[in-house]
Amino acid sequence: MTESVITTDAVTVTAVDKVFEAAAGQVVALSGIDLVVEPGEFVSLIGPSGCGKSTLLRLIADLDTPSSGSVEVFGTSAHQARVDQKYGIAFQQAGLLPWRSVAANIALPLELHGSSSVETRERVAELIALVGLDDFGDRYPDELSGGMQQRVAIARALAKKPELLLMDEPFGALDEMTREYMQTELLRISAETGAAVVFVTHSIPEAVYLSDRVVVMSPRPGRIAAVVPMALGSTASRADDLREDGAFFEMITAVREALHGGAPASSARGVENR
Amino acid sequence: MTESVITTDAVTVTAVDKVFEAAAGQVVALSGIDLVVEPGEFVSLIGPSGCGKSTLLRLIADLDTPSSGSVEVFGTSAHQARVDQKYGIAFQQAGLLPWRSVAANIALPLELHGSSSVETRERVAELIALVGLDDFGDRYPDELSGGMQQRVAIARALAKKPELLLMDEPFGALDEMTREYMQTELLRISAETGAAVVFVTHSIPEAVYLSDRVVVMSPRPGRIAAVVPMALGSTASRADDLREDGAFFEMITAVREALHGGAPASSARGVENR
Amino acid sequence: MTGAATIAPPRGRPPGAAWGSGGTARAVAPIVLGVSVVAVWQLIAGSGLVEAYLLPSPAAIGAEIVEFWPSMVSAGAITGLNALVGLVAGTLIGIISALVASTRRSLDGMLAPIVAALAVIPIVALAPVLNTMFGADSQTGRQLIAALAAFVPVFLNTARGLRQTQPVHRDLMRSYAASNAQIMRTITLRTAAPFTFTGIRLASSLAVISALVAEYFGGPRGGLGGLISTSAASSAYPRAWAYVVAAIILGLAFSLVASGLERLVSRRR
Amino acid sequence: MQAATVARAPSRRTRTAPPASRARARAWGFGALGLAALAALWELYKLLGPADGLVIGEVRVLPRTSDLAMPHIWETAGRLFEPVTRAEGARVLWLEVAIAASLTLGIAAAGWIVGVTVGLLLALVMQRWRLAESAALPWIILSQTVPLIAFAPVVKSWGSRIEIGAFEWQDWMSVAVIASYLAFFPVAVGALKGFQSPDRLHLELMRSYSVGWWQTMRYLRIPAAVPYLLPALRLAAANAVVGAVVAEVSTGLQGGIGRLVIQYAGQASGDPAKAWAPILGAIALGLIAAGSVALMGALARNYRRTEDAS
Amino acid sequence: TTEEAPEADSGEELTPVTLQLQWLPQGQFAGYFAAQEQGYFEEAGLDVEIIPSGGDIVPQDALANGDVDYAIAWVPKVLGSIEAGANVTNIAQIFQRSGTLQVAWADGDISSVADFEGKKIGSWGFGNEWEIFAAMAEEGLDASTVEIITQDFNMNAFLAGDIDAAQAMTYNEYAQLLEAVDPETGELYTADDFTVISYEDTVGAMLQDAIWADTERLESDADYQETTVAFLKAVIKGWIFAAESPEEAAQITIDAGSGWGPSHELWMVNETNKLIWPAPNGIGYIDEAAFDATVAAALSAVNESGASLITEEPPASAWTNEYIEQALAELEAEGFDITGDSFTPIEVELLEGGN
Ligand SMILES: Nc1ncnc2c1ncn2[C@@H]1O[C@H](COP(=O)(O)OP(=O)(O)OP(=O)(O)O)[C@@H](O)[C@H]1O
Ligand SMILES: Nc1ncnc2c1ncn2[C@@H]1O[C@H](COP(=O)(O)OP(=O)(O)OP(=O)(O)O)[C@@H](O)[C@H]1O
Ligand SMILES: Cc1ncc(C[n+]2csc(CCO)c2C)c(N)n1
Ligand SMILES: [Mg+2]
Ligand SMILES: [Mg+2]
Repeated sequence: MTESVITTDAVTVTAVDKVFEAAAGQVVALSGIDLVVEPGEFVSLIGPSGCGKSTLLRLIADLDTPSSGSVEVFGTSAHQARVDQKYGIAFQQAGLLPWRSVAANIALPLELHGSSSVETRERVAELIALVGLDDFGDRYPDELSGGMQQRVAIARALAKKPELLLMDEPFGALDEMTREYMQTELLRISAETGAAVVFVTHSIPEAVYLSDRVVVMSPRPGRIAAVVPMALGSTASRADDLREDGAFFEMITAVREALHGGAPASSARGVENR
Repeated sequence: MTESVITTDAVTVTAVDKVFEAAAGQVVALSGIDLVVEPGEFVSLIGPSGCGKSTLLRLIADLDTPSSGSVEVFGTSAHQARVDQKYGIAFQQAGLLPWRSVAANIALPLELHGSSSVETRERVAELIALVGLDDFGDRYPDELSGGMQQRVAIARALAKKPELLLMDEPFGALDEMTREYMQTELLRISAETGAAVVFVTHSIPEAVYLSDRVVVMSPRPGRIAAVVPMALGSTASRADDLREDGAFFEMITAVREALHGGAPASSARGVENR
Repeated sequence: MTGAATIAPPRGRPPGAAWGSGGTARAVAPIVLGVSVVAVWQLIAGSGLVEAYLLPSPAAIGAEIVEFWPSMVSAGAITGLNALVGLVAGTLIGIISALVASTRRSLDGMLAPIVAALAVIPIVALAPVLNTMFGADSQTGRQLIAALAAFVPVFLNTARGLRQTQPVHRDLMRSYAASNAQIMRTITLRTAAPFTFTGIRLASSLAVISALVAEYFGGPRGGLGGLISTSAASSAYPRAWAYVVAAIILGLAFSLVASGLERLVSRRR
Repeated sequence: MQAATVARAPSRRTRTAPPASRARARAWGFGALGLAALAALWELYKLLGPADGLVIGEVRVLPRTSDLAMPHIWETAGRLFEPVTRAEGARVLWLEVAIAASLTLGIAAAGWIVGVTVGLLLALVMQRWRLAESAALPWIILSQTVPLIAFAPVVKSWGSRIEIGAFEWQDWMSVAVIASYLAFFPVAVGALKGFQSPDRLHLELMRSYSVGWWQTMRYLRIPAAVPYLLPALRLAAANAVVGAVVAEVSTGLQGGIGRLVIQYAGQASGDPAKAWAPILGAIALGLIAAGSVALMGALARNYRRTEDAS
Repeated sequence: TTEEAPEADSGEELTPVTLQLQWLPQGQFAGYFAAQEQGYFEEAGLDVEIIPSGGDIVPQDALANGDVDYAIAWVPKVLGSIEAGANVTNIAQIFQRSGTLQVAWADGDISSVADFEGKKIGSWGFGNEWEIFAAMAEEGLDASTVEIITQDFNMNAFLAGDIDAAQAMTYNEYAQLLEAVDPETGELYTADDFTVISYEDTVGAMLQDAIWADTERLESDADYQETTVAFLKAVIKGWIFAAESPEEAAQITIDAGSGWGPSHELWMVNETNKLIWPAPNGIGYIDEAAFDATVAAALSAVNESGASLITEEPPASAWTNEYIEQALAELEAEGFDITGDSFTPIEVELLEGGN
């Protein structure tokens, strides 16, 4: 849909550290992160809880600033990219405004940046169709299922036709079956819009199913442990039956092993308390 | 651990229907359910949201009563089984009492049924060790991670040495990695206690990894669509590396296909809104 | 200080507690209770067990209500107007102060002891002083008392509501590079609104009762409070009770309207 | 890009929390500053404001600045340290107020205890029987729209005819009853809300343990109600003080702060600063009452673990 | 003194009696406190408890309800209560004169009741306003021609100019004015600053502090009758004491809990004495003409909402001189001066703030 000419990387993270000052002392959330995301590429971040996935995403979104190192988005600073609305973002909680209808929620970023109301109305209709909620424009969030809410959040993130989509466990709160369905939908939508996606998840099958590359992170301090390219063909052409494919299971195993530190996973990991 | 002599089935559900009276009319949550769970057997219930998994579990627990049909637990009525504390139960949310320490939470069912305080103390120490929380007895739930909370909930469910454990998506709120870890822990614990388990889940890999049999349910009205026996060896001996085993992936595919109505799953399921 | 003044806005009943066929019984129950209490009261008062002089019967009170209806309406209008002015003023001041307090922790801290003091101050203590400050020939002192009474719950609830903005909404607005004014308008105020309206509901009946009690301590005549006291002072107890009934109706009207507004605002959140 | 390396704290979580003792010291500091600002505002307005106040149309929106209407802060404060009257042996004013306040505090405490007991019982009954809740709750809410000042003489009169054996009704008890009338309400409503607050999950857990109403109450509903109960008890304490003062004024009970309110209000024409003394006393009293309940709440810390820190 | 001593020597056992005042303890009630403090009640075989009242206690209702044995109240207010069903009887008209004033500024334009028209007139309400309406009726003014403002416990509304003329008792609120500082001079106000209209000089005057007793018990209870006479005798002795020793009486009321300063208290006792003494027919004697005048005024006066205080003549039981006559006769026989012919008020200097 948005096929603008892009000459630079979508995201360039260079030597980024992030240290939080907490009551108990300093927390090194990220250390020495280098990452490049190409335009149109689908990259997942995976890793155990607390390894800094959300922190990294928030740095890219300029919701937080790195302690050192730099983050560039489409060749400008993350800050400029935010001001220029170069990205759309979605979180684990859909974060819809409960007092706004579906259409009004999707229209929010447009309204805030002064689109004319005719423009807004047309774009919202387009987006509602894109995420398959045609008859639900006048509904309110509390009348929607979790999956539908997430679709509204995705539509909202796409409202300004961003070339970069940032998603922090957007399907984390959904049940497994709805989740699989939403994954397939997301692949379709990202193919239609051609946007690059940085996608945070806890789920190995999800990361494998969706991504061109899976970035595996390790905690304390958050580092990139491995980057696993997916040998599953173009994301645009993936369909549900891929989930029962041998290659799929192989990729799952590859990511699992990267996650467990190269060695095959075993249950003898000591009494780690989580 | 509890190796009492059992002569009857753990659970016998016979021709059960459950109809709810809702404001909008009647909801048939379950229809014609027949199910037998053997002593020591691990049975998972899987199916799309709203297919009646929780309802069925609640009927077994006598938290609700069937509209018709009968539920027996260890040869007595579900009601009598509840009064006799024949089962332990755990839910998706750990449901710990926030004002009680870990030890006091585990002690609750014992206190309520008038165990002596010495007895209680000993049993609690045993349970804390069983779920691997040795140094955490004096902590409060808000100081624990989600996984640790669920372990407390499991310990609490085991307090009265039940021969039946009912679990409704106990790991549904955990992140994927903790979840896998907890699954392995659960297998160990259920092997140690020898209790039968009825386990509700949304996750196919989870059901496959844990169960002797997977009961696949279909919605509107809730029915048992298929019962898939797992060909993966005894649950007691399963370990984390099973997850990267070919047989494991096969079983996953088998359950997936049962879930999708026998035919291989495809993405062309229409615009179902969830 | 007065935490329960910040009683959370009503939420739905937990599931499983649906209104079934028992709904009618529950709707009728308060009426049945009310009617039976009045009936027993009438029986006791009518039996001669207690002097009518001491305990006027509901029938006698009813007769007074009928006879003095026009006077009740005009007195209710005076007291009601005072309460309304106070409620509106107290609400505005409460919202504005809460907004001010939400900007800086220091301002919040500075307001805290003043609000705490206002929350425990007995109206009777303040009324004579306010009459001197604002003039005994005007309703201002009474309106101010109603405003002070209304201020406290509105302030506390609004301040609480202003702290309820969800982090996810704040992140979202930042991702839109929204201005502070836009954030305030789209998120902060809207999130706080249901809490503010809960405060207004609590404030509504407080405003009425405060405006009424303030009439006991000087000022122009004609309000319900003055009439209750005058009737009681001349031993016209049935009439005093009739005015009390009018006061209850007035308070009820205020709180019903406020509850309605609250429900309207907190329907979606 | 360089600017991006300056650590900013946009999210709530990143705000570093100072240690509790420092935070408390700061809170007191700001509080004192707030009161000082109020005093300064008072004096500044008194200095600059029009003598007859600001009248817009017919309405005086800002008060008069005469000494009669707004005595100087220092006069009010200084008056506290002068004798009540010229009479021989007259106490110093603050002491007189403090003595009266302690009597009122005792009465309010009695009213609070009665109110809390009644409130809890009502909440228990309403929790137990849905129908009782439907029947009683609207009336309980309605009860607070009744101008209780109208009932003070009635309560006193009814009370005075109670005499059971050696027990004889005392006038202060009428005042305590009226105080309890204001105190019971937040407790009844708050406790009911608290009793109804446990999740369905917890209720089903208790059911799975096959325990009855009372044990569910004891192990689940009552502990779960604590976070609702504490603010209710605090509000009840403040209400009890207000109710006690109002009732003292109304029934003319001797010795309490209410009595001083009328008495000194009567002397305000010649001694304007004096009238503020019982007002300050009443405020202090309310703060002490509410504060002591808040202290009690500190003991129940474990029952408030889920309370949000806001 | 209320110990159970059944059938003990009746000369030693005191009869418990309760007396309801109509306000806080103060010089207005000096005679009762003096009778208490000087032991007159005890000598009369009575154990008297004096109960002050506050904002909302209606003394005659406390009496009618049986809460107390005797009550002090103004006649017009009690007439209203009697018509509402209170069964009480005036047994002693302690105040012979009305002590109500209407005070205006000397440099203002009110110099008589006739000037009230169109003005803001202060009153305490609670039944204290009937003298105003009665006096206005005589001038052809009805209540709707003035705006009545309820005064609170002090004179600030008048001093601040909110009302044009304030209601004041000679013994209390008038003194409050003379104890206040004139912000213009920095000195206390003086009598010259005010125009004082005394209702005693108008036809609106109504009888004030009287002692009321329970009518039924008076009719049927011989002990009560006996107690009544004994009570009245002691009260009269108390008032004689107050007339003779105002300073001591003032100190007694202060000790009894009056919160006023000595100068104000002494002023109050002195001014109260002036309302009682001289009493040509003997203190407490009810002058039928004065009572009828009060009834007539109560029947004729109409307030701003069109209501009258009473609509019909009170029953004969509303007053009786039977007991006061008996008390006076006995006291006269004992050599007491019951008319106060020789009464001379003292001069009292008021100090700032009533201190
Ligand atoms: N605002 C903050 N202040 C202090 N520490 C923080 C803050 N935000 C994150 N952290 C810490 O930084 C680390 C990384 O957090 P982050 O939320 O990025 O992890 P995550 O990988 O997203 O975890 P999860 O999978 O649980 O979402 C954690 O140790 C966390 O406690
Ligand atoms: N108390 C109730 N009243 C009315 N309908 C109910 C009630 N409980 C469940 N239902 C309905 O019964 C059906 C089955 O519900 P149930 O909770 O058992 O499904 P589930 O399989 O557990 O779903 P999920 O996976 O979302 O937990 C649903 O349609 C639900 O709406
Ligand atoms: C609120 C209030 N109510 C009544 C009175 C009237 N009153 C009762 S006793 C008495 C004699 C003088 O003090 C007077 C005038 C008042 N002053 N203030
Ligand atoms: Mg995260
Ligand atoms: Mg379920």
